[in-house]
Amino acid sequence: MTERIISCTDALAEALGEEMERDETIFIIGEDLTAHDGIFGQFKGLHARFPGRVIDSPISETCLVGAGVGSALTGMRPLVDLHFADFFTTAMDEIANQAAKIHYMFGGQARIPIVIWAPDGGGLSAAAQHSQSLENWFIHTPGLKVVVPSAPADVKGLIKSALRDDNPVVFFQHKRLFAQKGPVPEEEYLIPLGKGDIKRHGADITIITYSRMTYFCLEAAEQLKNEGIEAEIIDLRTLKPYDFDLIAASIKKTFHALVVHEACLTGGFGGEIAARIGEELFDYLDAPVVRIGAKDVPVPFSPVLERYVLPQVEDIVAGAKRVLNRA
Amino acid sequence: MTERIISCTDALAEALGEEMERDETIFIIGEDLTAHDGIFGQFKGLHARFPGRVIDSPISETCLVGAGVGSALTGMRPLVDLHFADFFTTAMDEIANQAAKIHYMFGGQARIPIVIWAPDGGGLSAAAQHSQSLENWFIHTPGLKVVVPSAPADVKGLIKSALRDDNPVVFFQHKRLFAQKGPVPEEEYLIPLGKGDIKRHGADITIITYSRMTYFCLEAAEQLKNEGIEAEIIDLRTLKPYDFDLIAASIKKTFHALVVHEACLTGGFGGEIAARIGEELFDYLDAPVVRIGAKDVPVPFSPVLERYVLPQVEDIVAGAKRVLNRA
Amino acid sequence: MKITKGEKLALYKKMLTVRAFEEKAGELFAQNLIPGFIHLSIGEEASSVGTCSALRQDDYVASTHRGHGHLIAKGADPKRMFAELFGRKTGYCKGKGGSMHIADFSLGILGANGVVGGGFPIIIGAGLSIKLRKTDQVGVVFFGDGAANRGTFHEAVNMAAVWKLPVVFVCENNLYASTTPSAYSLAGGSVAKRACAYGIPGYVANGDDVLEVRKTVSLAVEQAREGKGPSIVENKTYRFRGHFEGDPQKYRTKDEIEDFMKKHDPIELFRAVLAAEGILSPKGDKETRDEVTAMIEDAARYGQEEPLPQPEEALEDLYVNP
Amino acid sequence: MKITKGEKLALYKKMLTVRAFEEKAGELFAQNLIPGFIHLSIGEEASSVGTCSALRQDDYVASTHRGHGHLIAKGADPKRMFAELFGRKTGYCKGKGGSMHIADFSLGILGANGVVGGGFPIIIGAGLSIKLRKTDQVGVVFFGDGAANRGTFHEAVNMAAVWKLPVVFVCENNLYASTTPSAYSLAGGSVAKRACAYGIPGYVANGDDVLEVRKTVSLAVEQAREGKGPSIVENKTYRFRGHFEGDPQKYRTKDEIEDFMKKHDPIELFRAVLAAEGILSPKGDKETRDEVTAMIEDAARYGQEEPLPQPEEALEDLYVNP
Ligand SMILES: Cc1ncc(C[n+]2csc(CCOP(=O)(O)OP(=O)(O)O)c2C)c(N)n1
Ligand SMILES: Cc1ncc(C[n+]2csc(CCOP(=O)(O)OP(=O)(O)O)c2C)c(N)n1
Ligand SMILES: [Mg+2]
Ligand SMILES: [Mg+2]
Repeated sequence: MTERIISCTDALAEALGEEMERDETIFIIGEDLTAHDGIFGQFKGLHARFPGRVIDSPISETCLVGAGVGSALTGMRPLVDLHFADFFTTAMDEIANQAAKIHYMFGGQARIPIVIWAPDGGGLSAAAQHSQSLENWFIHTPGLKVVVPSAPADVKGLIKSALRDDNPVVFFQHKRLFAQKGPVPEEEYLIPLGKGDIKRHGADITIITYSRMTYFCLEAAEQLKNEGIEAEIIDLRTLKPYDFDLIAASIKKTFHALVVHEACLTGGFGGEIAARIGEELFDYLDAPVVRIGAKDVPVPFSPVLERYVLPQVEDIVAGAKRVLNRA
Repeated sequence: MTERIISCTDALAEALGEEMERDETIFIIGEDLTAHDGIFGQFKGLHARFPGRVIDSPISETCLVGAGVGSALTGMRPLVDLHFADFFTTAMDEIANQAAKIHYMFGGQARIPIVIWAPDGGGLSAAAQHSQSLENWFIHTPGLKVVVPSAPADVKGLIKSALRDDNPVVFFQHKRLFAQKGPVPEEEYLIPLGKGDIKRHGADITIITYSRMTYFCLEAAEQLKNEGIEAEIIDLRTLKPYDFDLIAASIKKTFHALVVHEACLTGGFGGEIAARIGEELFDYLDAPVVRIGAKDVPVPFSPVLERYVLPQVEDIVAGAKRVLNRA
Repeated sequence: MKITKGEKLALYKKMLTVRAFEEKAGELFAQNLIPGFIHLSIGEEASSVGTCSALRQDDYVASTHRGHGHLIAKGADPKRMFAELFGRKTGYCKGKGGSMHIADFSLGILGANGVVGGGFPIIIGAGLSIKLRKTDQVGVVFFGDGAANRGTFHEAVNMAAVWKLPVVFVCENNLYASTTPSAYSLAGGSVAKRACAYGIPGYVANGDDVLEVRKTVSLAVEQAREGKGPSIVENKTYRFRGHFEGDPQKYRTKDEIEDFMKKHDPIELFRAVLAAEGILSPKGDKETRDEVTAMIEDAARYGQEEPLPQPEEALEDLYVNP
Repeated sequence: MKITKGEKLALYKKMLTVRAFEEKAGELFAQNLIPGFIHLSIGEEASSVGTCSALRQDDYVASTHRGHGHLIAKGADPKRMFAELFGRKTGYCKGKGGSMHIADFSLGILGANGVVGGGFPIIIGAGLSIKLRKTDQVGVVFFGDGAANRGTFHEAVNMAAVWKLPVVFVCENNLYASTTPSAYSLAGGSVAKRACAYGIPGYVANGDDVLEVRKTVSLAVEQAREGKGPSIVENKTYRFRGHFEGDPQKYRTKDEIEDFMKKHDPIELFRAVLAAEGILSPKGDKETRDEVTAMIEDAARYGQEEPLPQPEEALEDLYVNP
């Protein structure tokens, strides 16, 4: 495979270009897409290359998402750009009561091949209404799939699978990862939804994470290594369905587990993972599973406060040591 | 205390009447309230007794909830009736981005004493869009409080505390519990938010639950008793904040825990509880914590399907035995 | 849109079919044989039948909680509808949907909807899809006077106008949203008039006159089909039954209901027209009614006798190609 | 609403203050001294200042992401605003809010809002509260041409009309919503005209003329205060800066911007009026400008020098009386 080092933004645009070339029912719709190729430049060149298939919407997110659903029901494959994940709040009915339920509720008659794409996460001093990580709302809504890639290569392989999937997929990219670079094959490839990826091998503790926290965990692993601890880092990549087999196989080797996400702790997806580990791998655990998430407050504006609220590398290091009882 | 046997509906109306009498800034707003005293008769007599303070709204849930927030910010104490919990989807921005964040985001300047009240849950063949249990969305949103009473007496004591609280409170009553009767003191009393209640004492296993599942667990406990198992049943009553101390004290006695809720399993609040038990009470557990929730599909219409999807007494019995290894 | 005698009789029969279906459903519901809750459109048959008669089979319809009439008018099979109402495996949705969630995608019926105003965004998507696929289909969304106050109405009408979508917004103004009179909650007093905000046409039709509905909707549909953009049609009508079966209806008087039933029954009004035009004889009428009744009795029996799904089938249909 | 010379000069000074505040904020942002992102209203000062000059201190205002002007015009303290922009402990929100989330409840400022259209429901609540408390306050919600396409606009205007709330909807139509021209996305072409859908008045004002804005809003406010219900005011204006600081602005030409800056600068236009009326001499103008500049420099310095919050303070203010 020929690889280049490119950013998540470029990986996304490349994959979308390939898919739009391949399948002319795919189109992109959202606010402010054509003037600047999306507010993060994430759709670079697509408007020029596929005239009429990148569509600017009025500020009407409710209907925007619903229009995606309606177009998916009638033969198209929309990617809806939601601007910021925080604006999912304006379209939860269209996502949770319509997109997620239509296939089931109508007894399997309808397909809803829609990707709802949104930047999420904090770290940009964008404050409470532009910094959220809401993935667990969608994981907790049967009928949806949820994807949260961290590496540029994963972005490419996963967005293609998401676009080819006949089910509604919520696709989050962390805002702080758009500029993140990494090796990305030039060739066509798909990464199946639901498969995690071991981003670092290690025998002492399994760290289960996703999205931007993957990089934080990798940094933490380097620090832990200095103390003789080898962490295995699982980047789940897809959260619904998620790769519990990969988690189980790793824990059966390390006997220790730490779960890390940026979403606030209480009621978050970490609870699901930790609970299931506890339930299914109880006998393999040498220590309680520890969870790390943001503190249970809205994300504050001031950098000093925001840093304190969101999980940091040192929190992950401390968490791992807590699991391993070396604190 | 003088007690009568009354229904959850009557307990609610009684409490609201007392509070509206006491505090004239309280008002009730929602759709279809005045003609039939609320679609479940839950506001019996209030419209007649407090003219102008029970207000019918156009079908505009987004603005309805937002109007509640705006009125709370400017000196009133609204109770917003959302008709069905499923319609929270139309007002998530007002709840999660406004009500939950305003106090924090503005540095503590504003109070938002609002109660958002909604019937939730299944069991009425009301199908996918009228049967959901969405509590974990709100638990996972810092800034809200979440209340889910099961007993009529709890309804009365908790709605009063909710109305007197200066923070946004999401108050769910299970539709199948409106007619549920129980002893309710006539006198004034408050039940503090955040305190659970042991609805049955037992030494063998702690069953943590809430809302309608409390009754299912009580029934399951009777069956378990026949097999010599004494279950302790904790009705959390409030989910945010929730009474982990009560859970911990019980588990330190029983060494076994089962978590039961009606919401679908994956990503639900059960994960939070089980994860935290695993994390903080690891050494007290003789067996893995088991969770029981609805199967991960939308709630189907046909009674035979709905029954299969929602947790039943026999599932709870089986779950308890699984924990106790007697299956 | 010209109309033949045969077509008129077909409209009449369709209206009778809707009425018979719903009367039967109401009867079965009252006997506790149908689970959940149902909303009947009795009294509004001219709106559903007139509207759908202006559509082609490949046109799309997004329906509401009060959707039986829309479905039957668009061609849905009463047998499979009854099977669904009874929660049977051979129902339209395999028993997963029930009255508020029936769809037939093969007929362009994008589904009833339990969420008031939930159909607006869906029809915008259908309209967009038509435009992108460059077909000459049209999409119609049915909605009530109450639904016109939801934000989705506004977002959808604006989007349809901005993109000149082939969409028609058909309001069935039956004067009430559940217990709430539209006189109370509909500022401006008219749904059709709201078109003025978006620079698109808004038409009012006597929603008890099936031919007027058909004519008005046809106009709007033609405009849409020709690429001239969306419009609003408001069919003024009245529902004879409660909001849902079992509704105590304290929000209106018996007199009011009886008055409307006497003067505004769309079936009776159309029968009189057909009789006056010499198209329908008392005998022909009786024959048609008997035929419809028999068909609906048959459909109801079918629905009731079909097998229930197996419990485990509840786990199917979550995902396409799981 | 009569206006004295002194009041005119005060309006002029307020507009200068808004301008100076935002120019300074833009400068500090460009130097990477202010975190996050900021949206400036330079060019729209006549709208914010004219509108708020028609209000009493106890009236309510719900603002937007582009809110600095609204806040200053309603009386907010530039020092505490700068402290907030710098994320300091003594900022309006203790550093928790930033530019998009400044409020001063003691002045009736119910907050800027990071959600476009998020202010509509809030002002409805304020209006309802006024009505229930039986005071004669008024609520104003500022919103953009883009926000007029959100469902919350529709629900709010309808509710305000249904309940005859003392609310004024003040649109600042600056021709763009971020990169999107309102000519593209605003069906019907006019926000004020949308009032026709609800049977309430809609007024258009030259949003670059502070006196016309003040006069028009005053009319609407008076009507609201007298219990005659809500109305819409559309201030036609233009923003001179990008949507946010750093915006590449490929959606419009330099020429267009320069043309507007030359012909539509509300401060320059008002200065000319005041000069022509003999109220403002070049010397008086210079003195006022110097005074404002010094005050803003001072405020910016204050903001920058105030202490940061302690990290743990992030855990405070989650609940009232936790
Ligand atoms: C978003 C939403 N809000 C409220 C309801 C409850 N509800 C169901 S039907 C109805 C009244 C609808 O009135 P209208 O739109 O006029 O239609 P009609 O019932 O008169 O046909 C209400 C309030 C709902 N299903 N969805
Ligand atoms: C619900 C929502 N959608 C999208 C955005 C992103 N956004 C912020 S400002 C803006 C444009 C707003 O335009 P307009 O209402 O005209 O106000 P202006 O910026 O012109 O003052 C957009 C799309 C948002 N903050 N909230
Ligand atoms: Mg109606
Ligand atoms: Mg604008």
